[in-house]
Amino acid sequence: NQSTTSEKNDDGSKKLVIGATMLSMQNEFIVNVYDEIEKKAGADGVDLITVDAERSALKQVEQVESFIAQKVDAIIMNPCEVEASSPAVAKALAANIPIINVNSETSAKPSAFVGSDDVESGRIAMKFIADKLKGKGNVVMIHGYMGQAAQIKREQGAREVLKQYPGLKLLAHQTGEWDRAKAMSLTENWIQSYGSQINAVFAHNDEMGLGAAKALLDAGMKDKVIVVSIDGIPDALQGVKKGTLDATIFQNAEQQGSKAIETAIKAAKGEAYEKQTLIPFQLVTKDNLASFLKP
Amino acid sequence: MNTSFTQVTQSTKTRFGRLGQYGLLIAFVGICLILSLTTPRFFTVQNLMIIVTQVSINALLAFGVTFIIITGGIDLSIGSMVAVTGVAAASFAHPDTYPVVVPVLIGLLAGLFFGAFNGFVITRSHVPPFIVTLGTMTIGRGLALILSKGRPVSNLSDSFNFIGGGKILGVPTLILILVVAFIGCSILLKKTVIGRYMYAVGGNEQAARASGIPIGRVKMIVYTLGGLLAALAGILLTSRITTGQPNAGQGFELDAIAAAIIGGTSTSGGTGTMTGTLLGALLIGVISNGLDLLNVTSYYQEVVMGAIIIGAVVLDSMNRTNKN
Amino acid sequence: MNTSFTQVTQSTKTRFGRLGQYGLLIAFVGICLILSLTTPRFFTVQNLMIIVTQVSINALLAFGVTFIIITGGIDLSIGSMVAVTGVAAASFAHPDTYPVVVPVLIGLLAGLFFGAFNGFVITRSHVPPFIVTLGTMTIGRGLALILSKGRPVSNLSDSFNFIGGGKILGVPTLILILVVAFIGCSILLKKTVIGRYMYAVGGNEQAARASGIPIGRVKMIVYTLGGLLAALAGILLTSRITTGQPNAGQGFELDAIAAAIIGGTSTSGGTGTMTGTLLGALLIGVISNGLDLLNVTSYYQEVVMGAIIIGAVVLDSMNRTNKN
Amino acid sequence: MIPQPYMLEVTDLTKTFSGVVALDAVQLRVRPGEVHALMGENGAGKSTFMKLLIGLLTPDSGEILFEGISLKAANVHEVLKKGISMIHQEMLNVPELTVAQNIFLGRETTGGLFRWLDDSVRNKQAAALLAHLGVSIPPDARMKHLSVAEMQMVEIAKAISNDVKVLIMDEPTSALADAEVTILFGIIRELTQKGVAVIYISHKMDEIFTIADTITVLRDGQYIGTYPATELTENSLIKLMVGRELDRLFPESTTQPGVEVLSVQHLSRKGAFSDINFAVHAGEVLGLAGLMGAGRTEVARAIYGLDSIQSGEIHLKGQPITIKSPQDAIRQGIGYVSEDRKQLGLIPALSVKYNITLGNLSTYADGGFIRSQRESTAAVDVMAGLRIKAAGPDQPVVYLSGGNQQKVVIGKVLQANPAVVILDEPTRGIDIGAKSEIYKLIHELKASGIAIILISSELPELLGLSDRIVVLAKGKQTALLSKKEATQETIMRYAMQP
Ligand SMILES: Nc1ncnc2c1ncn2[C@@H]1O[C@H](COP(=O)(O)OP(=O)(O)OP(=O)(O)O)[C@@H](O)[C@H]1O
Ligand SMILES: Nc1ncnc2c1ncn2[C@@H]1O[C@H](COP(=O)(O)OP(=O)(O)OP(=O)(O)O)[C@@H](O)[C@H]1O
Ligand SMILES: [Mg+2]
Ligand SMILES: [Mg+2]
Repeated sequence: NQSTTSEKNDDGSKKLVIGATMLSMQNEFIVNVYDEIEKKAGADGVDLITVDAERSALKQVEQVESFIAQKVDAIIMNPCEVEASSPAVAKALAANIPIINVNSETSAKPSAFVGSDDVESGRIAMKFIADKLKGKGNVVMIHGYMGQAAQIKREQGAREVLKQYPGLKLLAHQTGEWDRAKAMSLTENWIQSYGSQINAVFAHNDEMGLGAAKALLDAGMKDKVIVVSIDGIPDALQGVKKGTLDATIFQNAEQQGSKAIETAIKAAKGEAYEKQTLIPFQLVTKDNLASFLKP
Repeated sequence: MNTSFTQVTQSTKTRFGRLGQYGLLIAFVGICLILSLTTPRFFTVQNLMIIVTQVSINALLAFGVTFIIITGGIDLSIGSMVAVTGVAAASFAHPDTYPVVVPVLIGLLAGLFFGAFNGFVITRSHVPPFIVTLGTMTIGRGLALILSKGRPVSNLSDSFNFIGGGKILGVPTLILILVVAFIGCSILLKKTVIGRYMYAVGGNEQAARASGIPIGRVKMIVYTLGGLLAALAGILLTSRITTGQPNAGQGFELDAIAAAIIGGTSTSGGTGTMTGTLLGALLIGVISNGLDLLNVTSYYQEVVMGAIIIGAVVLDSMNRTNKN
Repeated sequence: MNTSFTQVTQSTKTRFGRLGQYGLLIAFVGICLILSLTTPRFFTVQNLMIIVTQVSINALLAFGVTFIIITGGIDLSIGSMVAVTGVAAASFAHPDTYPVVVPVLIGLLAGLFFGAFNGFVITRSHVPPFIVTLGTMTIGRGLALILSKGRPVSNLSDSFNFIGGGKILGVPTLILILVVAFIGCSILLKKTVIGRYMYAVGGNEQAARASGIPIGRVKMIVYTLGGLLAALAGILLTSRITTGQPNAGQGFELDAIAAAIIGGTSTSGGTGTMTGTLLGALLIGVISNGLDLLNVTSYYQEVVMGAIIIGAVVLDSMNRTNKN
Repeated sequence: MIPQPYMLEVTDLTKTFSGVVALDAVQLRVRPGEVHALMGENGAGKSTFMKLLIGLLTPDSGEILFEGISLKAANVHEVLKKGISMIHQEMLNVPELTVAQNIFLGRETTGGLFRWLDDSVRNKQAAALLAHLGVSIPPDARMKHLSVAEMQMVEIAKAISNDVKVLIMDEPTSALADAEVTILFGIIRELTQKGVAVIYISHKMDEIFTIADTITVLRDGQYIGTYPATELTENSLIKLMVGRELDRLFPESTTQPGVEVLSVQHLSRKGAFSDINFAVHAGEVLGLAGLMGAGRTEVARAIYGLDSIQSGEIHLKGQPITIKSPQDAIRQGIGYVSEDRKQLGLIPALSVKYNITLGNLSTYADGGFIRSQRESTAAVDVMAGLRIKAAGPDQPVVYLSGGNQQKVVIGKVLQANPAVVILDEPTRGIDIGAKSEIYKLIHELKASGIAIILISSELPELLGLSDRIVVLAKGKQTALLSKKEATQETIMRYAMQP
């Protein structure tokens, strides 16, 4: 039963239609954000049309065009790219449809933004490493897919901190393409070439962090090397618990999702809404793990 | 003497042969019909325009790939070429720098060079095109990242952004360019000497050589054409998303090859038409659009998409074998 | 009457044909030598073991693809099969649930079914394998996501994680499995009737049919084998990274096909060896490891990787043509 | 002789291809131990008929009884197992496999504990078989390295290696010279003595009357009749086949050779031929004779630029020329009709029209754009001139019968207006009617002042058409004979010189 804009709610009010385009439904974190959006949408009787941009900005722009053609009441966009997803924002605004960016930004200013600053996550991660190593040591960095917004920003944050600590040396950095197996192989190779010189690993996401940790574990080096990564997916929380990961930077998917849909509904109804909701990243270590682990 | 032993007018045979083409058309029309009935938003001028716009970039790439596959080759590097040429063009498309022809020419030149390089290696060495273009696919991706330092190239001039994002008399430029490219490629393939040579080279390379056809030159031309069309796609994509993305175009090669093969181009070379390829690209586009409109969950979308494509081509080929 | 008119002794010719194989070996040894000289860490037992471990999953997939390409087919769905089978196996591999054979069997069964489905559609319809397996590639990805609800399936038992991550007498299990699979596949291809039929079907399908060879059955077998080997790879990958990832294996198909073709399997069918394929996979692995060891920047890694692969195969084929 | 019961009985077999009737209710009755010739023009439906018998094609209607049991639903595998095997006209082999592997394809031997393939046994058997056929082809050589004639011998070996009851031979000798044909006939007689029935298809009349006991004639897919060979003469048979009387096979030529067009001096190619010298004049037919593998084709390929030469010169109209590719050759006015039309002659998926115009396409184009009207007219003219039987100019050439395919290749070469034409086995697989047409054509070409180099393994043809004959043996030129000197005996003597 496909809804149309003319469908009515039980109470007779017009049923809202909201379109959501997500960066990638193959990414656990994004799926978590989306689940929250869907849950809330269902609860509020909103018709949600969801599409997966599969990490392609072009596809995302096209999807938003399609939303506009379908005359949705509001759009939630989880942008693939800072610049390349911007035309979508411009097009939605030109069609007078409110568009809410969730999780990451575009250079074009949307109606509202809900999310966190990826640069900040890079900073927190590298700061943690710097503190642990007392400002002195060798770090390797595993990038996400090169050229993608999250990779660029997380690297940027990490490098800012590295600059502040001249004692920290970036030994090597390569891409692990967000992939656990690739990061694992990469780390294995690094262990061959740098061995015990490596003091810390910073991975742009948890998947890769866990891959690096596995390689270090297999080489019997885990207790000598610090591994930090970003997202706070359940596996990573378990990793922190077991000590395979030293820290993960928790990004609150639930809050991002629920705030995004709340804002979108308000905007669709023409009510007042927050133009910007920043949900801070949180450092998760063994010490504060308990509050993040779901029962 | 009764020489007309083939009494039954055989022109029916050729007519039937061509009718084979229609199997796909029937599948295509069928899918459109089903979509029109299930969702009122499908059959609107606006949505149909959106579909064609969305299809256009894949179709341009698929045209290039059709030439190449007809000669018995393959090109996996087109996706990377989209990125390289897009980034190259974008670097010269900032506002108040160069007139808009400069980035366009630079993009096209980059594609020309890249395609010619593919052609050169393939004709000079005996390395299969699959490997050569897999290599240049990797090289191209690296070059796009190096050129852009791994960052999107943005802040492009309005006139550049108009090329792939504008409208002329209400019709998106992409559709206009698609139509022109389709006509151009069809004519090249069907009406010119070089087009005929492509079929000959793919149909039987040895015999083509013995018939005095310059095999090497034909191959150079098709790979260069592939590069040029990829560059065109790259420029249009960049203009449409107003950024040169170093990681753009990933997986485009498979979509383009799929469009060509769905459209009846044989992977073993020697057969294929631009109309078929266009139809193949439209089929993929319509299914993808329809699944979005029907709000099929993304995971199930993939399953349905795969199944429909296989189904459509099975239908098409059943049609063909029945007729023969 | 003197009837022995065939004057050229031809056995020398075949001997040269086999010598062609060594071109790739020379390229491979050359690259290893250069790496040994530039980085002392390359030629250590430990590093070589790591290379083989890293190569093993691609090699297993490439073995399957070699069978398929020899019959003149192609399989693009193996990467998706890695994901489906990995997720399926992982779902039954949580600690204290089933004994470790259960997830392994379930994974293999999933691969068997998937591969057989490919084979069935390809033999029953006249649809090119490229399209069929492109379709099942999409379907498979969707299934993996549906099965896992888009999330990695983790928390696997230690015994399951041992399969692809453990060591026996200091040798990683992956290496042992690779060796066994290599021997098995080589024997199947070279020493059995069904292996001979694969060459015949790919070499000239018409002739094979006229010789009474059951073409359909041969194709069913190779695609099923492809599925089984993909399942093995999927299980091993899942076990090595201790999670079933629904997005695992993307692009694996291209790597595997590349290994096979670099190793001398012709895309037009009828030729190829497991040794060549293994060498092809090792070549890719060594380059990738070497570039990491030399700490080449990622962007340049791609360029160098592409260039070396093309270079190695050019060298190989120059060698072959010289010999002929 | 007491008539034995029929081994194979075919009644009212009909086959249509997309509505076109290829075979219309044909009959065939074959007795054990007889050689039953199946005769008909190119495209009469002979190969189609045999493919129906062997199970490669499925009939629309009709009945096939083998030893009283219906074969209608049987597939190739079952038919082969029952003891019917076939030598295919189009030489179906797997190029990458060895000779022995091809011969025993589908019947591999396994041995040892694990029942692994054992090629050594088969290699020995293959060597014995080939020796029996009088050829010394190494059983472990790859099929792709063999010449056409050698491949043909392997096909024969393959067919007789099976324990056969019915052996179908579809133009087994089209690629063979007289010497091998003699051996083949010996083997056929051996087989028939053992009770094997042989269905024999050939366009060589003398062979038919040498070997056949019974003759069945097809015309345009229709069954004409079955006759004991002794009741027919060559002329009456031809009349049954083509439905009319034929003219003289070799018309008298009055054309006098003109100026020298092409000459080669000391032409050599390593491993193929050395020190070849001859000249051919306008309006002259120069024959190239030799045994199989003598290097005639290699000389032709080298002149045409398909192979490179190590030393020697080629002169065209007195001027030295270098030819690096067929493109150069065509530009210089040299045309080549290859003996291997499948590999080098045709683009199977393209239409008759497109194949014909391929070698000279730019003539029908302005600025790169093909003028389809001009092209069609030219193609239709060629088709009419050569009497090419096809559904029309747009029919894919792959569906033409073998003989008509050959005419398409000739048509392609001729419409490029060459000054010299090299015809390599131009009548291979061509029916008697078409053959006489091609001979007529050669005369017409002569008369129009074209120089012709004719390579043929059929000595009567060579003698009947050539003005002079060059004989090659093992890559060396052993004689250049004038028309008066040339007889079968002298040619054979020079051809077998060491
Ligand atoms: N697959 C096919 N599709 C369409 N037409 C076909 C096909 N195969 C054969 N034909 C047609 O059937 C007719 C009979 O062909 P066939 O090959 O049996 O002739 P033939 O008697 O063997 O001739 P030749 O002596 O030249 O070998 C021809 O007109 C041919 O064009
Ligand atoms: N492509 C090839 N590769 C290897 N050997 C070849 C090839 N072609 C021909 N030969 C060999 O070269 C020798 C000369 O063959 P060629 O075809 O020139 O002889 P020919 O005199 O034309 O005889 P015919 O045409 O009757 O076979 C043959 O023994 C053949 O085995
Ligand atoms: Mg025939
Ligand atoms: Mg010859």
